[in-house]
Amino acid sequence: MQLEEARIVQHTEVQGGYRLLVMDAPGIAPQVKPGQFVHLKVPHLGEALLRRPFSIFKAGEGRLSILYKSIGQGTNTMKYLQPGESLDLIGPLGNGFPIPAEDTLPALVAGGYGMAALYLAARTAPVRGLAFFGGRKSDDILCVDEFEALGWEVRIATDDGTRGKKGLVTAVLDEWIGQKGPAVVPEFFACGPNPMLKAVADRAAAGGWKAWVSVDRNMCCGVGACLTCVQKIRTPDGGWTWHRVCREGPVFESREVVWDE
Amino acid sequence: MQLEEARIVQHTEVQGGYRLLVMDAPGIAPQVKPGQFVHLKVPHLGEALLRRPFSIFKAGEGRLSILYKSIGQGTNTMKYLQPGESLDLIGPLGNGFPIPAEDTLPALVAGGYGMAALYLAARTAPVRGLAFFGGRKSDDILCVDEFEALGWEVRIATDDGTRGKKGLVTAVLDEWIGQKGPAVVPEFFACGPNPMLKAVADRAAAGGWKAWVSVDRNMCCGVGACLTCVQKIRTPDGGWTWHRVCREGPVFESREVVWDE
Amino acid sequence: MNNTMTNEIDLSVNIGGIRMKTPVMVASGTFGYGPEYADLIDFNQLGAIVVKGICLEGTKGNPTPRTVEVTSGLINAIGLQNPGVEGFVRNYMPFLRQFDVPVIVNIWGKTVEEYEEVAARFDQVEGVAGLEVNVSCPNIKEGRGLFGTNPDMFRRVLSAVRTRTRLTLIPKLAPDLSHIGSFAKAAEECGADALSLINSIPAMAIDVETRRPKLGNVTGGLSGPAIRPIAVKLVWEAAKAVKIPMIGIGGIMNANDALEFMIAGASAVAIGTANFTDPGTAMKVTAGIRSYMERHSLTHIKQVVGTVKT
Amino acid sequence: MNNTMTNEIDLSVNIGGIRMKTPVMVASGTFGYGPEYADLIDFNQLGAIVVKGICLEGTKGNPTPRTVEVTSGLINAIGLQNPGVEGFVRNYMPFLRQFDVPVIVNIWGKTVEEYEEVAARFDQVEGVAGLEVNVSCPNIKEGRGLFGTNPDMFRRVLSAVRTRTRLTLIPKLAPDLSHIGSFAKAAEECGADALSLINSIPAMAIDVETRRPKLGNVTGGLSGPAIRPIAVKLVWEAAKAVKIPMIGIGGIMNANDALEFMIAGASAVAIGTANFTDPGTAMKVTAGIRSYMERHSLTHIKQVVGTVKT
Ligand SMILES: Cc1cc2nc3c(=O)[nH]c(=O)nc-3n(C[C@H](O)[C@H](O)[C@H](O)COP(=O)(O)OP(=O)(O)OC[C@H]3O[C@@H](n4cnc5c(N)ncnc54)[C@H](O)[C@@H]3O)c2cc1C
Ligand SMILES: Cc1cc2nc3c(=O)[nH]c(=O)nc-3n(C[C@H](O)[C@H](O)[C@H](O)COP(=O)(O)OP(=O)(O)OC[C@H]3O[C@@H](n4cnc5c(N)ncnc54)[C@H](O)[C@@H]3O)c2cc1C
Ligand SMILES: Cc1cc2nc3c(=O)[nH]c(=O)nc-3n(C[C@H](O)[C@H](O)[C@H](O)COP(=O)(O)O)c2cc1C
Ligand SMILES: Cc1cc2nc3c(=O)[nH]c(=O)nc-3n(C[C@H](O)[C@H](O)[C@H](O)COP(=O)(O)O)c2cc1C
Ligand code: FES
Ligand code: FES
Repeated sequence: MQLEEARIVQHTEVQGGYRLLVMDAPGIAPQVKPGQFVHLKVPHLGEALLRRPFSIFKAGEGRLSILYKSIGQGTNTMKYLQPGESLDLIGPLGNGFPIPAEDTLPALVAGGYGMAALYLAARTAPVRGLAFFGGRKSDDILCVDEFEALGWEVRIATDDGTRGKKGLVTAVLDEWIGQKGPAVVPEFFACGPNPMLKAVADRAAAGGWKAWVSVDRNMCCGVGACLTCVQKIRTPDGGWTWHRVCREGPVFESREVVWDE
Repeated sequence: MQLEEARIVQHTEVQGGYRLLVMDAPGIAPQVKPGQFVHLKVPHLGEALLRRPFSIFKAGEGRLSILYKSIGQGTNTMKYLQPGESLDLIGPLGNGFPIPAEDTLPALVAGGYGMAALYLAARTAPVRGLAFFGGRKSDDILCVDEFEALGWEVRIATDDGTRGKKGLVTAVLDEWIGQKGPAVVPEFFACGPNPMLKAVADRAAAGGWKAWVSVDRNMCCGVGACLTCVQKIRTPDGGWTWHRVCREGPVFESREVVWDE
Repeated sequence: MNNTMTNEIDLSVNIGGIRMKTPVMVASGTFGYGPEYADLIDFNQLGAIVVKGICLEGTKGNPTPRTVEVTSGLINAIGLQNPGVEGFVRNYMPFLRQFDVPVIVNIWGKTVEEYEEVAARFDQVEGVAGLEVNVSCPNIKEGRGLFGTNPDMFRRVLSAVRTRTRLTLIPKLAPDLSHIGSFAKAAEECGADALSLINSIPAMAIDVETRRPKLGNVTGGLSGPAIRPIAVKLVWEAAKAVKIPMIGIGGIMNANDALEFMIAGASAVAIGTANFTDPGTAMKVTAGIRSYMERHSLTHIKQVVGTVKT
Repeated sequence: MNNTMTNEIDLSVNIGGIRMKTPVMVASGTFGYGPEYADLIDFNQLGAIVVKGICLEGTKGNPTPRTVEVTSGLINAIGLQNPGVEGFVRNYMPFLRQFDVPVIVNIWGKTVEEYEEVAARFDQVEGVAGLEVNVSCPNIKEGRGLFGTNPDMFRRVLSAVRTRTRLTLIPKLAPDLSHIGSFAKAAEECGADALSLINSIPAMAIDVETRRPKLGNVTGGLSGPAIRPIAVKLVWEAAKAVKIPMIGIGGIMNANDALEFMIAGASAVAIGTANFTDPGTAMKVTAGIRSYMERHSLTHIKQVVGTVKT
C-alpha cells in the first residue's frame, strides 16, 4: 500500500457512460492482487472531500486501469480528466480474491462494473470457467470479448433483455446450475450490487459450494482507520463482529457474511 | 438592473494576467452607464458562494465586456471560461460616473484595472482631456491606444519605471497640475485602489476642484440588500452615514467620502 | 377553499396564522427591505418576506469589513444596521404593501422594554403579518448572550413581547444551544405561534498574513451550505419538542435542501445566503418542491412535513 | 537545549507536559490506532498521535451507514466502536511504542466511574503520554448530553479522572456550548493540563427520496472545513478564559487553516477529516507553518500563538 501520484495515459469512453482510465503508477501496479482497489482523490471536486474507491481492472507494466461509471458528483467530475494530468491514489487496498481451489470450476458473477474487479481474477485463475454478466441493459455488459479471449465462457442477462437473456444474472446462473453435471463443483467469485451477492451466496449455500463476494460499501478513509465501511461477519461462537470492508475485505467468503443490511 | 444569462463570445488574454471577456448580453448592455458594474456568478466555483463584481469596460450592440485580472479563487477559475458558455450576470449595477461639467477639463486617473471603469466615461465625455494611468509595472498599463484613439492624452507612471515615469500615478498627475495654467479647471474621474482615490481627492480638495471616485469594496449581494459594502459618507450636519457602494456608489464625489478605513 | 382538485398540488401553508402560497420564504437580512430585489424577481411568488432586523431607534451597525466568504459559507457581522421602526415604516412599508405577500418584520432590542416597545409599535402597522423575534443575532452582545441562550431572559422577553402584540409571533432561536428542545418548548409556552431556526452560527476568520480578524467586528455568524446539516439536526430536535410550526433556515440552496428541512419537521423554509448567489433561488425551490411532490404523488405539502422515518 | 541557533526555526511545543516536535497532531477517530496509516506516512514527523476513543470493555458502535459526505464536510456516527482498554493495550500499544511520537489516548465512559476506571488503567500503561477525555461525542447519549454540556457533570467527571491519573489530562470540549469560556475555565479548575476543541458538531442529513436519515444512527457529528470558522471562534473564546494550552481542531486542511487556529490561541492543532483526503496533511501543514515563519522572520512557534490583533 502506498500513496502515488499517477499520470493519466489514456481516458476513453467504453460504452454507455462507462469509461476506462489508464494511469502510469509504477509504485502501485506491481503490487496488485486480483480484486484489490485504489482510493482515488478526484481533482477539482470543490466541496466534496472524500476519495472514491475503484476496483483495479488491469495492472501490469507499471500501469493501472480502472473502469468506472458516472453516477454522481465525483464520477461526473472524473469525466473531464485529461491524459497528462496527475491523480493522487492510495493503493493497492483490500485483501483481494483468493486463487480458486483445485478441482473446482471457477464461476465469475458480475453485476455492472463488477466485471472490473473480476478481470484480473479471470486472468490469473489456473482454470478457465464460466463468467455470468448481468446488467440493466446491453450498455452495462462490458468487455465480454476480453473475458472470452482469456478463455472464459460468458453468459449474459439484462433486465430489459437487450442483450442475452431477459432477467437477472441469477436466471442464467440458475440455468447453468440446473444443467451442469454433479461432478462439476463450482467456486463462485462475485462482484456487484449487494442483493446480487446475497443471491449468489444463497445458491452457494444451497449447493454446499464456496462463494467469494466482493462487498460494495461506502468508504471514507479506505485504509481501515475510520470504521465507516464495516460489515457484520460471523464469529465461531455464533455471534458476529464488524470487519472493515476496506481492510479485511472487500472479499469475504459468503458464509461468513451476515446479510442483514 | 436585471438577471441575465450572458453568452461568452470572446475570451482573450490582453497582457500580464489581464483578460478580456466579451459577452452577448442584449438585456443588460443597452442600459449601461459609464462606471457601472456587473455582478458575475463564476461557474464551477465549488465551495465559494458569492458573485464577483466587475466594472463594465465596454457596452454596445447587445454586448458587454469586462477586463479582469486573476488575483484569487474566482478570477483564477474564470480563466477557464470558454466562448459559448453562459454566465449568470446581474447588472447594470451602481450609479456610474456623471457627465463632466461644462467648462472643466476632464482628467481620468486609473490604477490597474481602474481604466476599465473609465473607458465608457472617456468615450461619452463631451470634451477630451487627459488620462493618467498608474500600475506596478508595464503589464498593468492597459489599452492606452484605445484611449488615445478616442482623443485622450495618456500619461503613465509605473512603480518600477518599466513604462512611463517611475513612481505613483500621482507623480505624473502632480507634474501636470504644476504645469497647467490656472484657467484649466480639472474635474477628476478616478478608479483604482482606495489609497490612490484618496490621493486624488486630496489634490482636488487642495485645488478646489471636483473629483469623482469609484470606490472598491468587497461585495456580497451587489444590489443593496446585505449592507456589506458600506462606505462612510458625510452628512450636511457634520456627521456621517453609511452609503452602500453597490447601490448609492460605487462613484462618490470625493468631498463626501470619509477616508478613515 | 373546497374547489381544489384532488390531483392538484397544494403548496399553501399556514404558519401560526399567516397564510402563505408556498412554504418558501426569504430570510431576514438577506433580502433587505424589499426594493433591492424588486427588479429581479416577482415578490408575489414568495411565501413571505422577512425584512432585516429592526430596533426602536435604528443603529449604524458594525465597522467594515462586514462579511467574509469562507469554505461553503459566509460569515457576516453587519451588526443589525437599520433605520428604526419609524424609518422602516415610513420608507419601506408603502412599497411592501403593494404586493400580495405576507411581510414579517424581524425585531430586536437591547432591553426587554425595547423589544416590547418595538412589538407594540408594529402591532399598529398595516401590512405587517408577523414578528420574527431575533434573540439570536451573533453580532450584538445583547442578541444572543443575553436573551438567546439564557433560559430565564429568553422567557421574559418572549412573554413581554407576547403581551404587546396580536401579530403572529415567531421567535428565532440561537443555533449554539446544546438543548434546543427546551428553548423551543419555552417559546411555545410563552405564546409563540411559530419558530424560526436557525440564525447564523458564531464564527471567526483570521487573515494569517496580517493576523487581523477578517471582520471589523472580530467575530460574526456563519451561514450558507456549511451549516445546513447542523440546522437540519436542530430543526429535527425542536420538532420533537413542540407542536407549533417551524421555519427551517440554514444553507438552503435548492429544493432538495429545503425538502430535507421539511421532512425533518419544518412547515416552511427561508432562503438566506443563497439569495446572494442567485436571487431567484426561492422560486426555483418552490418549483423543485412541486416537481418532487408530483414525482412522489403527493398533493399537499403537509404530506412532506415531519415525515422522516427514523 | 541551549544549542539552538537563533535563526533556526523551533516548532517544538509543550502541551501540558507532553513535548512535541511540531504542533501538528492527528485527531482522534481519524487515524485509527496507528497501523492503518503506517505504510503511508512517517509517524516520527507527527506532533502526537491521538487514537480513537477507548472505553473500559469496548463496544460495537453504531449501525451502518456510519458516515456521509456533505457540503465541505463529513457527518460521522461511528459510535465509538473500540476494542476496550485491554484489547487496545494488547493489540496496539506494542506497535505504537516503536515510534518516537507521543501517544495520547482518547477515553470515554458511560458513567463517572467508568471514566475513572479507564483513566486509572492507562495511568499504568507504558508509552501513553496523555489522556484526551472525550466528553463531547455527538454519537452516544452519554458523551455529550450528560457530561459535555451539563456544567455539574462536566466538573464531576473531570475531577474524578484527575484523581486517578498523573498523565497529561486533556478534556475535549463539546462545540455547541453558548458559553464555552465557562466550560474551559471549569476544566482548568478541575486540573486539566490542556484542552482539545472542537469535537464534531451535532448534525443530520436526510435522503429526501427515501425520507430516511442518511446515517444508521439518525444523527452524527459534522467535521471538515465547513466547521472551521465555528471552531476558530470557540478556540478564541476559550483562549480568553484559560491559561492552559489548547489544541485547535476543526476542518484544518492546510497550513493556513492551522495558523488561523494558532493565531487565535491554540498552541497545537490536530488534523482530522483531512487525513481521509490526504494522509500526508499533517506533514504538509508542518512544512507550511515552517515556511510561514521563515517568511515572517519568526523563530519560535510561540511567536504565533494567540497573536491575533483584535
Ligand atoms: C471496493 C469498491 C470498488 C469499487 N469499484 C468500482 C469500479 O470499479 N467501478 C465503478 O464505477 N465503481 C466502483 N465502485 C463504486 C464507486 O466507488 C462509486 O461509484 C463512487 O464512489 C461514486 O462516487 P460519486 O461521487 O460519483 O457518487 P456520489 O453518489 O455523489 O457520492 C457520494 C458519496 O457516496 C459514495 N458512494 C456512492 N456510491 C457508492 C458505491 N456504489 N460504493 C461506494 N461508495 C459509494 C462516494 O464515494 C461518496 O463518498 C467501487 C466501490 C467500492 C467500495
Ligand atoms: C465595483 C467594483 C468593480 C470592479 N471592477 C473590476 C474590474 O473591472 N476588473 C477587475 O479585475 N477587478 C475588478 N474588481 C475587483 C474584483 O471584484 C476582484 O478582483 C474579485 O472579486 C476577486 O475575486 P477572487 O475570487 O479572484 O479573489 P479572492 O481574493 O479569492 O476573493 C475572495 C472574496 O473577496 C472579494 N474580493 C477580493 N478582492 C476584491 C476587490 N478588489 N474588490 C472587491 N471584492 C474583492 C471577492 O469578491 C470574494 O468575495 C471590482 C470590484 C468592485 C467592487
Ligand atoms: C448578511 C446577513 C444578514 C443577516 N441579518 C439578519 C437579521 O437582521 N436578523 C436575523 O434574524 N437574521 C439575520 N441573518 C441570518 C439569516 O436570516 C439566516 O438565519 C442565516 O443566514 C442562516 O440561513 P442561510 O444559511 O440560508 O443564510 C442574516 C444573515 C446574513 C448572511
Ligand atoms: C470518523 C470520525 C471519527 C471520530 N472519532 C472520534 C473519537 O473517537 N473521539 C473523539 O474525541 N473525537 C472523534 N472524532 C472527532 C475528531 O477527532 C475531530 O474533533 C473532529 O472531526 C473535528 O476535526 P476535523 O474537522 O479536522 O475532522 C471523530 C471524527 C471523525 C470524522
Ligand atoms: S473506509 Fe475507513 S475503515 Fe474502511
Ligand atoms: S454588497 Fe450587499 S449592500 Fe452592497
